[in-house]
Parts: sequence; structure tokens; C-alpha cells
Amino acid sequence: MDLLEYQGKSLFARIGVPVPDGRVAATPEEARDAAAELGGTVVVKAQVQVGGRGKAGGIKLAANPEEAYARAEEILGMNIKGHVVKKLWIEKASNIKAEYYASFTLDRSAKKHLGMISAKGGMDIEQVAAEEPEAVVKVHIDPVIGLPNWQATEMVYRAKLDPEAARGAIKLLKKLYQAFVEFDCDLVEVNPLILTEEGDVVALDSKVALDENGFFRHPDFPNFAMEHDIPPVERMAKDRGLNFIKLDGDVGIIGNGAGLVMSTLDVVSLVGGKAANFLDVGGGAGADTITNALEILMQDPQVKTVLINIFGGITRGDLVAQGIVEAFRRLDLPWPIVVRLDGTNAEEGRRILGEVQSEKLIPAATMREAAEKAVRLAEVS
Amino acid sequence: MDLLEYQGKSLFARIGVPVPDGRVAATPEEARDAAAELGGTVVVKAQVQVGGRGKAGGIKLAANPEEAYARAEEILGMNIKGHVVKKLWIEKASNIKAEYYASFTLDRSAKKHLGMISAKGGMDIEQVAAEEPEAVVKVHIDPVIGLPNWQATEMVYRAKLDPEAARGAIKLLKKLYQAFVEFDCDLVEVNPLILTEEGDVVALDSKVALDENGFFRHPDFPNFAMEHDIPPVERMAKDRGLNFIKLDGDVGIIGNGAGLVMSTLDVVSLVGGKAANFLDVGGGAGADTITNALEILMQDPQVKTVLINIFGGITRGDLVAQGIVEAFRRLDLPWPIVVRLDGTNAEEGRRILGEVQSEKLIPAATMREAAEKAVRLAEVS
Amino acid sequence: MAILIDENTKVVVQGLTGKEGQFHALRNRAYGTKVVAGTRPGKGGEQVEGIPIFDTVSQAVEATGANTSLIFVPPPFAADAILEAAAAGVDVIVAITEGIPAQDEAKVFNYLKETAPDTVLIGPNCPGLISPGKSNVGIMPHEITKPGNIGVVSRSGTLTYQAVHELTLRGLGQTTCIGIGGDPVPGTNFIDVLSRFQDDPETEGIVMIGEIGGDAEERAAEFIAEHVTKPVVAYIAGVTAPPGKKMGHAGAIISGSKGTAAAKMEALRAAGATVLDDPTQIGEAMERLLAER
Amino acid sequence: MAILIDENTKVVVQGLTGKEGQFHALRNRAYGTKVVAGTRPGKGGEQVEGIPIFDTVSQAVEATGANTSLIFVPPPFAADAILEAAAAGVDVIVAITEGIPAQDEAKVFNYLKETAPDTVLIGPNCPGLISPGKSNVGIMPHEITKPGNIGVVSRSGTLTYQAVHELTLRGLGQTTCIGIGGDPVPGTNFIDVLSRFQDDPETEGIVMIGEIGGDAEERAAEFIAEHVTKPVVAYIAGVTAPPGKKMGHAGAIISGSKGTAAAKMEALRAAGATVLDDPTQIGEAMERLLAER
Repeated sequence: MDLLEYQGKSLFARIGVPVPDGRVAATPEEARDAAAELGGTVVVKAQVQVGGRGKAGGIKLAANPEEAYARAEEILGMNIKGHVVKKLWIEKASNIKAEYYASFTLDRSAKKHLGMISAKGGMDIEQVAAEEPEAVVKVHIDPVIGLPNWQATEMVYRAKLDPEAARGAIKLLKKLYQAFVEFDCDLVEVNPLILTEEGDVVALDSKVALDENGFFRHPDFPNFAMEHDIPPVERMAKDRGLNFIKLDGDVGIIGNGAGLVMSTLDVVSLVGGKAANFLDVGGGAGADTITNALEILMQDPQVKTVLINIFGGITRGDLVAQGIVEAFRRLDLPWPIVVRLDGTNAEEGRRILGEVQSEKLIPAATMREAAEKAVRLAEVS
Repeated sequence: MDLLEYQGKSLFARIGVPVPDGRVAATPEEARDAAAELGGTVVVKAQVQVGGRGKAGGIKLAANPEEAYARAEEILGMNIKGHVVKKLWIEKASNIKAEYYASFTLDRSAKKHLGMISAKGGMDIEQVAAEEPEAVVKVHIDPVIGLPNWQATEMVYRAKLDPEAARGAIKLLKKLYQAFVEFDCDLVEVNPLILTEEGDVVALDSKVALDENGFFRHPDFPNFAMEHDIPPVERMAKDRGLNFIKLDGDVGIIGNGAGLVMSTLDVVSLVGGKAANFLDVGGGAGADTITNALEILMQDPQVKTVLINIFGGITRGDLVAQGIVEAFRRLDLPWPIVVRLDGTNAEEGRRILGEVQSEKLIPAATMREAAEKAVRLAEVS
Repeated sequence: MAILIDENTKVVVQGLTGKEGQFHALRNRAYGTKVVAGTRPGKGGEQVEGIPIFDTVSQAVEATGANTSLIFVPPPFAADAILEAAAAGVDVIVAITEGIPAQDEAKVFNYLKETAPDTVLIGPNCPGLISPGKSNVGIMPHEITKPGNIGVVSRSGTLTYQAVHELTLRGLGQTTCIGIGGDPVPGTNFIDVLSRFQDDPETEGIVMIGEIGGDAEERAAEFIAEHVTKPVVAYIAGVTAPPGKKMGHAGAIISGSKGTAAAKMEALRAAGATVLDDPTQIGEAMERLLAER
Repeated sequence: MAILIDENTKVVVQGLTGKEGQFHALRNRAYGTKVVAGTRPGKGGEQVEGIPIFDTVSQAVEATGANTSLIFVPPPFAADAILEAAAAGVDVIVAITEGIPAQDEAKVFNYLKETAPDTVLIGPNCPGLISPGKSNVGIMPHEITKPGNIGVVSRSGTLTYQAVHELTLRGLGQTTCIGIGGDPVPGTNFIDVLSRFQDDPETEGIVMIGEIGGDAEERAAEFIAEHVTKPVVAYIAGVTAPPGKKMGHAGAIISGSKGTAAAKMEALRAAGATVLDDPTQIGEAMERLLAER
């Protein structure tokens, strides 16, 4: 889950990564009050889950509360790359002496943590890495022992940060790594990490991606999503524990396992159709899960047919079938459903489906056959 | 540094190892007040740095505050194996259902942490281990990863604690290990670890040995020593950073390095004398350290001669010599001092000593010669 | 011959007393797998349909000689369960559990590599593996498998079944089918398995199923080019996946041009593999390749 | 020949800019040791009497080819410094620092064993080692040494000097003298060193200095009985030490009958070593043993 800047900074603050003081605001009035509370010049920053806010005019200085009100009025409602600005982060302005870059993530190839740091911060780090590879220092960290002091030190000196930033940067890196591990993050990134005129090293931005698998250790983290601007149908899917992504075709897809669902999308495309969504019911889906998934697809008016592609392993075909039967009983399903069922208890599942008396339920023997039937039905309906 | 029971329990409580509620008392009045505050039956426990308090009558039950007063009066001032009782720990009495044993320490041979647990607690664990080795479960813990949940679980099930104690014991072991590591302990031991009638698993005693090398991480730990009953001369040595142990001979010993000092004791014994003390000035001793060491020996009326045996490495002979010269200038040294100086800057040191105009300063060329001279002088003085 | 598991495999199931654990353990046993023990702290001494339960894995190993562990314990305890199995000395650990935090996986992977380099970890978040006719350790539906000479390795659970199904439909049996899982830090990767299939005299052809994200397929392609002489049929899921979206597996993230299905397919083609657009043609393609030999 | 360090040893001194570090680094260099670099974060680019200072050990190793590290950094940072040296790839790490917490030592020892098993750590809390005439890495006073054919290994710093001194006084030079340190978790133990001396063709006799506490001497005795064919002169300090008292080294704790000087002396005698009561007779005893050969 990708956090908004202010959410990431709230986590940074919890663990002791230095961040400027700030307030969230959803209206110009709140922005004005926040600026008054903070005092002095503030920065008004659009909170959207997309990069390039600055260039798009989503980050502006305000010398006093009235200016903060005016800037907030300008930025709120702004459309930045398809994201409408609904929240602002009002932050005390910093006296920037130098801008750096720092991040921690998992290097899946090396299977170690990867720390990156650069003295060239404040710009697109991928571009810096491409044009000037030696400007981005990369170190592998053994997750068993974590980031030792010497390695944080090495990062800072190899990256050639300004000497007066060294001590603060080493300390910040250690805290940032601690945040990365303790908060179960997939990524923590600070760009820019700044050296202030006062000699402090501070995280001026935050990009934090949380690993939802770690949420059992952080019972409050799911709350972050409540503050996100998520389409209702995706939120509904999330609440029901389904992995749903809206796409723009007309064949609704339900399957078990990300690989099989992606593959189903591909086969639908191969036979000339276009998927309306990605929906993975996961491993061990029961009857309820299937009913839930069908309800989600009912929210999408673009869907013309639905393809259920289940290959049971931990998921049991009989339970899936029961879910479909239940959906036919309880819901007024608006489209034909092509069902392909194989694997664990599939035979029993097919027997159960055989009992449904509806021409809307169309069995298919193979994945390809299922895709072809679904695509053909979408074309004619 | 060995902690008293109540000090160890205060550390346990800090980290969440369950301990009964209690209060420190130094007078019968304080014991009575503590009992009143705690309510119900209490246990009055002598706080001394020695085992076998129970058998010696240093632990007694008291049903009410008046009884607590009476028991405190009995126990305070009691001499338990040479230790006079000056402090009590007044603790809420527990309803003991079963007694176990648990400890963590470093196994120096295996170079791993060693966890031990036994369902036979409340008695001398060395005896249990000798008579019934299978009753004491020992596991090696990799200090790199610490005590994983499975290993704490394994300890508890292998030791065959009562089933209703399992969950609490696993939790307690993990906390106890955390205390062992985070507080830089050489040893944490709980005997007995109890299962109460209420089903709780609680540390009823504590034996904690702190590693003084870890004190830089625990700035408050040196305070524990202030509450200990240490002879004034040992406290003085400790305050000056010297490693001093009082013995009962008449040849005062000052040397650098524990091995060399122990060896000097041995050689003094070989040539027929007896050392008055062990005093190691450590590595890198300067002039001040030597003066300090001589001042410590001046506190001991039994000393008749002093043998200074220095073999310089990180310790520099010239600085040692300066310290001796300074001591002759500043202090009124009551005994002859035999000095043997070798190693780093020893020649320069001997030159400096040559300038001292005192018949009390007797140089020796070798360790054996120095021991012989010192012992002879002690005999004649 | 098969790889990793065969008729000598003796399985201890960690979490056998749970619903899923029990269902699949009994299914595996019914198939003929030697399921010799289960574990669940506090249930030592009990039995589940005749399978003895122990408090700890080491006790199970001591009592039954189990050499393989199958893990169904919930995500918060799964990383710990893997460490326990490794410490108990089993040769192969199969972790089915889905939802283990990546931080836990990274720590466990590196710790095992450092302290128990010979222990093979399959998964986590995988369907396990089956050597048809010999042993099934995991959740793969054995009905779709058949003893034979094709090795199957896949990052995706259900796509593995799909691939095996297509082979069996064509009469092509399998030596061993392995789902290595799609989690960020799999214990075993394509190369480990490809190398074993290459060395296994009974395996005549290899099916490899990849998906978008990461560079595991590109690395596997390098290995195939250099070391694999047996025919390889490959399929990559996610050709039509929109960039920048997570599609379930943490692995399935496309960022920029790296890790795309196209790049992976190209790398595998260049390495000499037969790369398919359609997973339903896997059986047909393998049949053709074997015939051409 | 010598063991562990010789004329090819190139030393980077971690903490060279400190008082003790500088004093001994320059002394070592004056003796002929190749002291090629020092480290101190923030002082990279500076020099100390012509020795270049680097911010990190890896930079020092890259620039100078240092293969040995000598550590003088204060206790709170010393464990970290050892890890840094190992990660930078030096072959031998000599940690002089006294006062490192035992918890840090235990963690570092095991982590190095798991991740860098070929790196040799001498110490911590040791005087280092000297191969007379070739290289001095540590704080031993080289004046008392002399090139020759005796190997010296000791748990005690100053007693090492005493032993070496006695040898040199008798004209017996040394191949290498090593103080392994008396801390709870020494990186190198008696057996590691005895084995190297046994394998070194130039070493003709071995002096071993132990002390009360632990069982390192008893284990060494077992090794001597089985593997050492060269004459061994041994001395154990602490015969008259009162039981139950800590005498400086955490190692020097007597508890019950275990770890007493008497037990250690007996074990070494039984293993065929010549065990002395008086450390001033070490030279004489070795002379006699060599003459008897």
C-alpha cells in the first residue's frame, strides 16, 4: 500500500526520522489555520499518490496564513495526472542548503536489502542513475543483521555528501532503515533528503510503500487506506479481501491465483476479447468468496459476460461451485457466466453446478474454450 | 556485577518479565508499611549477594503488617554466610502450584548463548543436573538471530512443564532472553520460576549478573552498585577504575594485566610470601593510575611491602615511572616499593625512576627477583 | 528418478491440526505420500487419523525420521516454523503459507543460506511439489498429474496446475512438478530447479512457467543458454497486464520496461526455449519438441 | 615462515587517529610493519605521518591493498569496526580494544563464522601478534622479541610479554607470538593457533600461556595430545587465586572445581606438555626440551 507524503512522514516521526513540522488540511480555511499555528513561511503541498507534483504546480510557498489560504484554494481540486487533490500538507518551510536522495528496499535478485543514496537529490533518481551511475551509491544489507553503523557510514561517505551533513545523515539512515524493517515496508524513499542552513539533516519528502502482509504486526496501518481516494468498487473488493483491479474491457474475470488470472486475461486477449478486470479470489476461496466476487463485478456496468476460471489446489472445486449456486440463488445476475473448473474436488464441483437450472451458467472444459465462449457472448450481448 | 534480588526484579519488570509486586525495606517500620501497602500475606526476604538465604532463615512469611514488622526485625542484621542483612524485599505472597528453573547465559566453549530450563525448580540446579541430567534441558541459541519463538517453545515442551504453564512460560522465556541481551547480562537466572494457582507464570526470584562492559549502553546501571554493601577500599578502587581484590597476605601487588598480576601472586607464593591483594591497573595505565593504585594500598594496614610489576605493551613504562615519582613526591608512602619494569618505553621509565632519591624505591631486573626482594622485605619489616 | 521428493520422502506436517493442513495432509497420504508426523505445540501425543502429533519438529524428526517438512502454519508464525524445520535438520522444507511479510522472508532466506546452506526451501506462498506416483508434498491436485518424463517448474500456483493438466491430457507424464511461489524472496528459484532437472536422467523435457515482474526469468534464460541441453517449453503470464499495477503476487509488478512479459519471452527465446503465447498449448508444444529430438 | 602475519602483511589501522592507535601504529611502522592506511570517518584524505587516512575500511583496502586490520576504536564502536573489516575482505583482523560487551562479541563471532568463515579474528582485548623481524600488528613491545623458531600463544596480554622476554633472554627467538585475549568470546582460540604452529615448518617449539577459568586450556590439551608433535611448554596463571573472585579478565572466574589452574595443569601434563609453576623458567625449560630432541 502506497502512503501519501504526510502518512509516510507520520511514520518517520514515530521512529525518529527528522521531518519538518506540519499539518493536514482539506480546505483553504484549515490551510490558513495550519499556517498560523506553524508560524513563518510554509509550504502548501498537494497530497496525491503520484509523482511530479512540483512541476504540476501542486507545491507552493506561502509567506503567511492568508497566502496559505490562497495557495490552498489554487491547489485543492487540481487534477494532477488523473488524481484530484483533496488534501494538503501544510509544512514549515526549510532553509535548504543541499538536496540528497536516500532509500531502502528489497533487491529481489540479490535477496538482500538494498540501500541507495546520492548527493544528487531533488530530481528523478532513475534519470540520475541512468546518466551518472556513479552518483548513486548502492549497498546490499544482510537482513539477518540489519544495517550496521559502519555501513550507514560507508553509504554517506561513498556518496560524498557535504561533510557537515555526514553525522546527521548517518543517524537518519539508521532510523530510516529501522522504519523500513519495523514498519514492514516494501520501500522507504526520501527525495529530497536535505541539509538545512542550520546544519540539520531532514526528510523533506516521504515515499513509503507498506507490505500488507505485515499488517498483523501493525493493527493501525489499515487505517491509512481510509484516508486514500479509492474508487468505491475497489474499496468494496479490498474490504472483502479480494484482489481486484479495474480494466477497460467487457469480459469480467474471476480466477484463483494471480498467475492464472493474468494468464486468463492474456488468453481472452488472444481470442480477440478484452478483460473488464483482474480479480483473484486467492488460495482457499470458499463459497462466500465467489458470491462476493460476483457482487463486485455487478458494480461494473461495462461487464457483458463473466468468465470464472478455477484450477483448484488449496481452493476446492466443490466450495467454488457452492458459491456460484448460492450467487444464482441470491443475486440477480445480469450476464452469462462461463465456468471452467479443474483440480481439487473439481468433479464434485461440476456435479453441483450441473444442478443449477439456468441458461446463464455455461460450463467449459478448458481455459481456451472458456475464453472463446465468454468473448463470443460478450460480442453478441 | 551481581545484582540483589530486588534489583534484578526491577530490570525484569522493566522489560515485562512477570514478577510479584514488592517494596524494598531497610527497617522493621518500612517492612510494616510495605506489607500494609501490598495487602494480604507477604514474604520478607533478606537481600544479600549469596545463595541459600531460605535455609539460613532469611526468607519468612508474614500474614499481616505486624507480622512483617516482627519478621523484619528478626532478619535485619542476620549474618548469612558472612553477609550482614541490611535490606529486605517485601513481596506479595504467591500461591505456588509448581516450581521450575530457567536461565540464560553465555556458553564460552560453544560461543553461543545457553538457555536452561527444568521442571525441577526451587532446588540447587547443579545438584539436579548432576543427579538427573535429563531433567535439565539445555539449548544453544545463536546470538545472531536470538531466541526464536520455536526454540522457546521447544525448551518448554522438552522440559515437560505442566501443560497449563506452557503458554506463560514460553512468553516469559522470550522476555527473559530479551532482558539477558538488552541489559547486557552475563547471566539471568530464575529459580524458582513458578506456576501459580491462578495459572500465571511468574519469576519468584532473580539472579542477574551484569556485564560492566555494557554499561555505556545503560548509564543508570552503575547506580545499582551504590546500593551494594561493598568495603570502602573496594569502592574507592572501583571509583578509580581499578580492579582490586583484597587478600590476606602482606605483600601489596600492583601490576598491569590480569594474567600478569595473577602470575605475580603465584610467584610471590612460590618464593614463600603471601599477597595482600590483587590490583590490576589495566591496559594503558598513565601516571595518575599508578598514584591512585598506591593510595588504595595505603588503606590496608596489613601491607608491609609493595611490588609493582609492569610489563608494558599498551601501558608505557615512562608514564608508569612518572606515576611512581609523583607518588613519592605527593604521598607519604609507608613501605618499601620494589619495582620491576619491562616492555614499551621501559628503558625511559627506568631512567626516570633512577632520579628518585629514596631508599624505599628498590628496582628489580626480573619478576622473580622482584618477588624475592618484596617477600624478604616484608619478612624483616 | 524424480527430484527433491520421491518414495523415500517422509513428511512432517507443521500445522497438521489446522483445517487446511489436515485436509491436504490426508489427501497427500491418501495419494501414497509417507506422511509420518504432524506438529502442534501442546498437542504432542495426540493423533490425527493415525498420524502422530508432536509438540516440536525436532521431536517429530527424532521419533519418525521425517526428512521433509510441509508448512501450513499461519503467516505470523510461518517464518519461525521454517527456522524450526531447518534447525530440526530436515532436507526439504515446503512452505505453503501465503501472506508472510517480505521482511520475515528476507531474514529467513539469508539466515538459512548462512547457517543451513544444504537445506532446500520451496516457497513460501507456493503449491508445493509432486513427483507423480511417488510423493505429493503440498496442495497440488494429484489427479491432474501422471508419472513420466517431464519436469515442470512455475512461479504461479494455479498456472502450474494448468501446465501439468495440459501435459497429462496429451499423455505426457511428469518426473516432478514444482511451484516455487511468487513471493518476493522465494527459497528456491528457477535456476536451482532447472539445474536439478538437467541433472536428472529421467527428465526428458522441461516446462517453465514465469510471470511479469522481477528478473528471475531473465536469469533462468541465461542459465538455460549455458547449461540446459533438454528441450524447454516456457510460458510467461501477464502479457496484457497494465503497467504499474500489482496483480496479486508481490512479484507481479511492472515498473518501466524491466520485468515485462515481452522482455522475459525474448530472453527465453534467445536462450533456445520454445516460448508460447497460450498456456493451453504447452502439452502440444512439448510433444512436438520431444518428437523432433 | 611465520603464521598469520609476515613481510607481506599490509595493515590498515582502524582508529589510527586516536592517541593509542597513533602511538602503536607508528611504533609498528618503525619496526618495519607495512602500515599502509588508517581509517576515521570524516578524516578521509588526511595523513598521519605519511600514512593515508580513509573514511572507510573498504576504501582503504581498495586504495592500498591492505590485507590485515588492526583495531583501536573505543568499545562502543569496536564490534561494528570488526564487522566493517570483515566486510571489506581483509584476511586477518586484530582487535586490541578492551571492554567490548560480551553480547557484542558473541554476536560478531557467530556472524563472522556464518558469513566470513575464512576471516581470522585475533582478540578482542588482546595485545595482537608479532612475527619478529617481519611484522608487528598490535601493541607488543617488539624490543623483547627476536626472530627464531618458537611459537608463543597466550590468553594473557602482559604474561605473553613475560614469556617472550624469558625466551629472548635465553637466546630463543620466535616465529610468531600471539596474544589471543582473555575475553569471553575470543575470535581465535588456542587450538586454532596450536594447529598453525604445528603446521609451520619453522616453528620448533611452542609456549602456551593459560589462566584460570573456562575450559580452553583443557580443550587445547586434548588437541595437543592428538595433533601436536612439537615440544610444548605451558604455564597457567592463577594457582593461588581465591575461588569465586573475578580477577580482571571475565575469563578468570573459578567456580567450583572446574577451570582451576590445577585441573588445567594436570590436563596439559597428561597431554605431554611441560608444565611450569614459575613463568620465569619458560626460557630455561624450552631450551632443555629442544636440547633433548
